[in-house]
Amino acid sequence: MNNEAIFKFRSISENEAFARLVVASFITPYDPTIGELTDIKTVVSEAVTNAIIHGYDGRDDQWVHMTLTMQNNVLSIEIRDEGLGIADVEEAMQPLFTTKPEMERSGMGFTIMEHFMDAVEVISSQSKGTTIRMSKHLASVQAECH
Amino acid sequence: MNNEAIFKFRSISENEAFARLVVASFITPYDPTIGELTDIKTVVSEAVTNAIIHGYDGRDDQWVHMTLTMQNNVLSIEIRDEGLGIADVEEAMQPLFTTKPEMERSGMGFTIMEHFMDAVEVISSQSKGTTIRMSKHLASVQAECH
Amino acid sequence: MAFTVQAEIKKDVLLLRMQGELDHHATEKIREELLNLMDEHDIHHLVLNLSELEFMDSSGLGLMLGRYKHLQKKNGSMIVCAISEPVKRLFEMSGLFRIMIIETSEDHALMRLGVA
Amino acid sequence: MAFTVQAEIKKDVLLLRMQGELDHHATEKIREELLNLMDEHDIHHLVLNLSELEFMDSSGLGLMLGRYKHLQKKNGSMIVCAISEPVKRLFEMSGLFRIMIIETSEDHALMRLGVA
Ligand SMILES: Nc1ncnc2c1ncn2[C@@H]1O[C@H](COP(=O)(O)OP(=O)(O)O)[C@@H](O)[C@H]1O
Ligand SMILES: Nc1ncnc2c1ncn2[C@@H]1O[C@H](COP(=O)(O)OP(=O)(O)O)[C@@H](O)[C@H]1O
Repeated sequence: MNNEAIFKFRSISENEAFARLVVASFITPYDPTIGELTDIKTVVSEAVTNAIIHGYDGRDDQWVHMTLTMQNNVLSIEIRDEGLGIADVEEAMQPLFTTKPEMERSGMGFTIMEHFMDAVEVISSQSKGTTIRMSKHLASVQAECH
Repeated sequence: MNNEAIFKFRSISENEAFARLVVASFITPYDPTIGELTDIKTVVSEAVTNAIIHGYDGRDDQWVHMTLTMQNNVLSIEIRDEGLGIADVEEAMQPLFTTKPEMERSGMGFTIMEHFMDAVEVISSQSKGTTIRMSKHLASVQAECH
Repeated sequence: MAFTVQAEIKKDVLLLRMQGELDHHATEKIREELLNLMDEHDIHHLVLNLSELEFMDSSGLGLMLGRYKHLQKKNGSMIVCAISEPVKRLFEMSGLFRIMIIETSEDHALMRLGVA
Repeated sequence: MAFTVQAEIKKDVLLLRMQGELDHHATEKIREELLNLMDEHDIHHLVLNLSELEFMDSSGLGLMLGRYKHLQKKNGSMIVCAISEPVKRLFEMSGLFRIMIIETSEDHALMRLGVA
């Protein structure tokens, strides 16, 4: 079974947990392993957090966009903000690199996304916003047949 | 804390459960009672099911739209399809009325929505689609403070 | 979360133990199987054990009403046991309470039909 | 699902039992409280019991790294116990494994610091 869901939600930090629950709900019918579920919740948490704190610099009245697609057991996730953008994407993706050390950011967000997903693509344009596209093949069985 | 989330998802019957999980996730931070949670999951299930089987007559490649808003402890839910529409809304809202008895529909969907929510509004236009707007005041405490 | 049902046949009684979430998606999946089972074994009475049913909406009511009408033709009965508060409210709203027999447990239901 | 932390002070050791989901939202809520607690009681060592931590992302790593740097100035140490597989992987990825002491249980951790 293929599926597709498109969302936007406000850039409040409470929606980090909401986005994790939504992606978990989306993949539930595909019987993911616990490991897959944790990986996917983690990368969504990273990307949504980045949109809120970096993209929107903590402004809580903006929209974070998320698109979930499941096609032939490949889960694709797109998380997008219309915020500040990234000056140097290559540099931003280095492990431990962060522009917000004063917020005790670890600089591990992108590294985690790259470790946990099969593919990660970052498209960013300064003062226009950032789009993160990630995909992962789920090894699990096909959609439930009760 | 106020919040807002806007979605669309495909008109497949698996998304009835997905929509229930999404609304449950959305209200989790507001500490709903188990009764409130069940009521809200039920009405979402009714309206999304109606969009799929009546609005789109079972076509599974269409979009069901859902908007969730939480403002001052009032949860508003809008569920919308761009399907066939309802010929006579007043008649449709009668208990036990159904146009699909062959599908063993009970005709109780609207009655349940009206029972479980504080307000239900139905806007429908034939061959344009149907919008259901519902709201409910949650008696529960304000958003979590860990 | 998905819906599963466990069936047991005792003479002309079909016992169904329902688990999970009974919505439109679930009713579509089990209706035919259920109809076949009832036909093949010439079922006259239905016992629904809902103790592990976590969710039900009006599609579940429709499935039950449908089976009830089916049994009525054979002068059979439908007994439902271990229902939760939310399911009880749906039964009340739809009038199902007036036509189905409610029992507290599966044993009581089976006893009533003489197949315990 | 929300995050909660239970704190206990034994001499210059702060024991934190973390529960739920440690993300950016949660770190923002507890950071200041944690800093105050560590200052007020002149804490030199931190023991984190993660046995009931259900989720953590890089914001949790940031919080731990921050506290670690803080303790280092006082020649203190940070002991983490009862970590799950997913948390272990995050520690490995970020290099936190090399700077923190890992113990299997809270008791072992407290014993090592002489406050069991
Ligand atoms: N959505 C975004 N908008 C703007 N900048 C971003 C965004 N996501 C990441 N960045 C930049 O990339 C850097 C590295 O991100 P990441 O690896 O997640 O680490 P961290 O969030 O801990 O800083 C951030 O510090 C920030 O400068
Ligand atoms: N989204 C919709 N699009 C078109 N028709 C609808 C929609 N929702 C409800 N209806 C009409 O209203 C009737 C009553 O709906 P409801 O009370 O939910 O009962 P049921 O779904 O069991 O038929 C339906 O049979 C259908 O004719």
